Amino acid sequence: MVEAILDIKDLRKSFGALKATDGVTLDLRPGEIHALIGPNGAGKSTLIHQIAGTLKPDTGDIHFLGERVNHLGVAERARKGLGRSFQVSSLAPEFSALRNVMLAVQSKQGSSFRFFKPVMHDKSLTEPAMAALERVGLKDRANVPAAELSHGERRQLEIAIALALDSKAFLLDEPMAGMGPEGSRQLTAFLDGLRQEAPILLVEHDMDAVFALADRISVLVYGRIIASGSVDDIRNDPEVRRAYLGDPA
Amino acid sequence: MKKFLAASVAALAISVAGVAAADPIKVGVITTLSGGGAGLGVDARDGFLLALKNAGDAAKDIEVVVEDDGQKPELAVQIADKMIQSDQVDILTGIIWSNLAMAVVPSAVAQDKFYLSVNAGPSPLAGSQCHANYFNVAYQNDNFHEAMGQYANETYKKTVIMAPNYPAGTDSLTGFKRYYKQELAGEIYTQVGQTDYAAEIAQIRASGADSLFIFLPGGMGISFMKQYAQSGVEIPVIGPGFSFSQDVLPAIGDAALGVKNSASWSQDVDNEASKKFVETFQAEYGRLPSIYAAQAYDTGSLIVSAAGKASVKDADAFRTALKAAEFESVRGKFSFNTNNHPIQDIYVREVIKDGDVLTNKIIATAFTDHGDAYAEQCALK
Amino acid sequence: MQTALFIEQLLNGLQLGVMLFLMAAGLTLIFGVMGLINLAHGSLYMVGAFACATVAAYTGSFWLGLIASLAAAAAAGAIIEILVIRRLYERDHLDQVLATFALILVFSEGTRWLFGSFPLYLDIPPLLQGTVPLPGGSRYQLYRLAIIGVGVAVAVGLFLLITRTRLGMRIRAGESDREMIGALGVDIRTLYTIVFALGAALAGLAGAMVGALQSVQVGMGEPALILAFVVIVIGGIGSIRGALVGAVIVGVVDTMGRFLLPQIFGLFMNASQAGIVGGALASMLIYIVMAVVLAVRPQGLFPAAKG
Amino acid sequence: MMNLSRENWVSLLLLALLLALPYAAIKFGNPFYVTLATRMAILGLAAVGLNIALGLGGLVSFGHAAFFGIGGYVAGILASHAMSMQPLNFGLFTLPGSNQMPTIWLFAMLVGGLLAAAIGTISLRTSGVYFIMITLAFAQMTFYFAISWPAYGGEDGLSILMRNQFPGFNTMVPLNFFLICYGVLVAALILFALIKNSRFGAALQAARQNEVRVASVGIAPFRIRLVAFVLSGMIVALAGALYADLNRFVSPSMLSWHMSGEFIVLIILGGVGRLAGPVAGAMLFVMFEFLLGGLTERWQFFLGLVLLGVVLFARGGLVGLLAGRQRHG
Repeated sequence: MVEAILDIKDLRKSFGALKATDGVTLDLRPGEIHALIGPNGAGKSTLIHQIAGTLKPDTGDIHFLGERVNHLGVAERARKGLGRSFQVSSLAPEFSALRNVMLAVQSKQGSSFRFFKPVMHDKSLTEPAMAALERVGLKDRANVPAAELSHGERRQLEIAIALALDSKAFLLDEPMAGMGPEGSRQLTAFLDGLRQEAPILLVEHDMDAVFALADRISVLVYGRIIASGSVDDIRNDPEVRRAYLGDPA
Repeated sequence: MKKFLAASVAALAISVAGVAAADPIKVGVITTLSGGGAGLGVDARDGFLLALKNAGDAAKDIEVVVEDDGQKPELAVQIADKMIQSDQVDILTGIIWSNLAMAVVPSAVAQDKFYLSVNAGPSPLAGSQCHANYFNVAYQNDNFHEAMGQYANETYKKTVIMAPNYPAGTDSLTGFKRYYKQELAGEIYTQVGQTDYAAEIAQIRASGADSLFIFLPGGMGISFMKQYAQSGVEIPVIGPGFSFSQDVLPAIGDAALGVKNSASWSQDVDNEASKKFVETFQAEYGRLPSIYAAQAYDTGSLIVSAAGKASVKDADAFRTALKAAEFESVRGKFSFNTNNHPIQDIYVREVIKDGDVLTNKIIATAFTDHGDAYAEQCALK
Repeated sequence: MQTALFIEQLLNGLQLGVMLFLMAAGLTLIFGVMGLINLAHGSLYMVGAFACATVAAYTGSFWLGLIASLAAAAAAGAIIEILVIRRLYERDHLDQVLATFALILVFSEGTRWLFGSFPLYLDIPPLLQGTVPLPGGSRYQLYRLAIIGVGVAVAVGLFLLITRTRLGMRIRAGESDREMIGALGVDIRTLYTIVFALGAALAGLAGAMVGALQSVQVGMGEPALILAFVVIVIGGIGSIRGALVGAVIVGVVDTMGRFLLPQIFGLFMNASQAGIVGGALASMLIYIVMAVVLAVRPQGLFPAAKG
Repeated sequence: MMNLSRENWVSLLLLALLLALPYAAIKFGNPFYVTLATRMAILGLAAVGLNIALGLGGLVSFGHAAFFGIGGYVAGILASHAMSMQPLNFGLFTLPGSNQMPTIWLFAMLVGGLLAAAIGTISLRTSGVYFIMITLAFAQMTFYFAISWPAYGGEDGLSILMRNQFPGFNTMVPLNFFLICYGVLVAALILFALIKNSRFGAALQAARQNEVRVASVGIAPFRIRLVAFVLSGMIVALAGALYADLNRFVSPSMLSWHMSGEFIVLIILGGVGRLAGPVAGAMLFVMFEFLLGGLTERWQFFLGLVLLGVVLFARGGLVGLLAGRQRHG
């Protein structure tokens, strides 16, 4: 059996009486896209927050690259190689696309406590950042402030940032949201190739994309994984159809 | 608390009487005309200008520049620099507060200017840092407290004493204790700028004292007296004259009645100079003068007297003329000690109601020809 | 005697706390509903005191003055809300700080312009003069007890207002979701003006009541403002309950610190030095308490239930 | 050299103006303006320091007077010990006083930096309004401490009888002292410009714009901000030391919250986060204070109105007016 990159065991998190995460166990293996789907309010965001480190689980374990990371903060997990994109895009709005990516390159290289050398003249920052932008097709928009990018471009920029971090795993929270059909198609093709670099935990509502991309799918309902398996398994699972796809069967 | 940045340079250039003939004297008055302490500065300025006005022709060669320090030391320093460098004044005066005086005086006298204090008399300037060009026409800071200590020593057996926790406050209690040899029922330090004294009043009530000495200048004294009067504590209050001066009495109201306080002057001092001062002050400004006005008035008179004897350009002669102190003081007797600080009588006054107006009345003399404790530390002879 | 003194000091602490609560409640309410930090709150406190002193001097009635203080502070609050504050809700905190700092300058200097530099006179109404006996043989000032009473009444009133009335419902809605309340069809601009005026009136009431105990002068609001900040930081910004708890903590700690620290230091140094050292420490004590609270709970004791 | 942007032209122009002012003052026989120019340079320096935290980092500190005052007190205390030849006694070790500016500056920055580290460690756990109020409260704490601690003058403050010395200059000559302050100001501006464009500056500015983003690329915002806060405190402390030497006096009023407010005002008047914003703000403010103060004792009333106008309607400040909107590369 291949060792999982990201391994989550029996994760639990409650807000008062609400069990937002109720014993979730799932893993992410090299080379795969593991899609996490579920209706609104199923607890997907809460789960992502715990994996990324913004929320602390009540109990359970999160292992990343074989190391228990429960106690680590967001920044530390990111440095270990957990690349993330946000449901609502989260960028430094005044910075250009390039500078947004450069920030990730800078973090990857280590210290941010360098006070004198101008970053814009630092090829070790600009070149990798440019390369990442080129991969997501934003090279021409490199000098546009993030605030002025279109919705779709911002999603692409988030992916570029995750790429620049040289991530060992990607945590993508609804990367297709708000994209037009053409953009979705392009991004789908891009993610398809990306899985070879690092596995992707994909939270997505666009079922076409999910069924086209996913190697495995897990279904989250009321904080619990009710089913997990291949695309076909899930498509045909009666419980999933009832609980999630709204099938009256 | 003090206000933001305080007004600077409210240049009220007042040429008292025409253009000078021979050797005019230029006097810079730096005082507090805005902010919480403005009342004192306004009185000092008015008193000073009145002295020059009353002197008539004798003051015609004296030119005055007045500016507002907003009770901020750095602003006072800036104004002093400006007056010395740009206005080229010969004499500086007018500062009310000790901390401002400490900021301005040493460097002003080091630049060969004369400084005449209308109010502040911090101990370093009377002792180790005394200077031939620095004359204090008011008092050394400890004087009024010493007088109250002397009075309490004769009158009471067990006093509780209280002052804000800052240098003037600790000096005050030190000065009091220098002459008070009976039992102390307690020694309370309050916060500077404190507005509520409930905790202290409770302690005073519990202290079993037969008298209470307070030094709480400005708004602190007003707040304390109002709260004290309401607390039902009957222990009599004594203190230096600052908290019961003419400028604050209306705000305290009847709560101040009967308080014994010390001062070197009171409006009922029996001499011609004082009578003329009070009369002309009331006529000119429509209010009773405070002790700050009286001291500033004396300062003005002193300058006029010295100007009649020597040219300010001849520093040695002018210094000698100042030191002689041959002017009609509203305090009656007035002369300078070796350290250029006053030797004078200090009275005990009581707050009374004269018709509808609260004012002070002299009831005793605490000291006759009193100097200060720091003169021997001063190198001047 | 020691016990009696102790009780008296506790009451003093409580009374100071109640005053601070009146200031802090307005500040925290305005922050909770509008997300605005208002440095000029101390100026409204001053407006209340000046209005009370002026009207009391003209009419001879403290009670008319008290009404005037409420009216004047509420009016001043409503006016600056409409002219200035309203433009700041969407701005960042930096702009809010600056603009309300500018308002302090305008209020302070404007008041000095109108009333001069000398402090005004305001006395306790005859009805509330005198003292009442305390258990243990000591006596306590009636007026201060009355202040405690008013503070408790205001706290209860605010609680009822927020939980039981239509206005309160809207305020709560405004706290949890600013957009939603607009969607509910509530006139949000009017609501904000009302909340601001309400906060201002509370500050004005505090100013008027304290004015009878202290000197009514320009700048009197600033120390009260800073203490109120400490209160709401400890209590949790946006929480009325936090403001109440924080105010009582600050009031009692400050009073007890001033009372007890010099005595504690007196155990191992002479009285004069103990007074100075104890006093110095007492003046910093509430800030130390604040630092400790924040080190443990960065959002204060009662973090407002927001996002 | 690279092409100068319009903003850099404005910065150079302002600096040239400030440099020219004292020479013009002496030429036209009004030496007092040298003092005013020195005041502008020092307040400008303090505002440059605050601008690192506030402009780049978005940390609205309402307590920078604490660092300003501490710097002033370091200068005053070292100078008074140098005067009295009594070393400072710290129990474990003693330290001789000093009247040499470089030594004093070093200590002012050291002590200011330590204080900033302590205050920052607690304050930076919070954000937004909490941060504003906590920094204010800590500054009040140092203010009350300075007032009630009797050793160095308390409320009365501490005089520096002779202005401290700088090798090769007679600092009592006002123009010389101005040039020293001006030199420090220029050095600080260069430092600010370097930091702004550095990796550290990138992380700091990004943390202002989007804290979550910075953390999720693996940079902990807390540490970045703490370092910025400390740097900022050190520069402001240095300004405080110079201010003490300008007035030859230091007192708790340097620690008052009005001072903190004034620093923010300087930055806003000049333009937030702009290189020359603090300098423009300081020049404008000192002129305003001097000229309007000459016209009316009520000048603060009008200052308040002007400030309101700037905040509500002219957000870019003076530099924004002259150089147009900020460009981010």
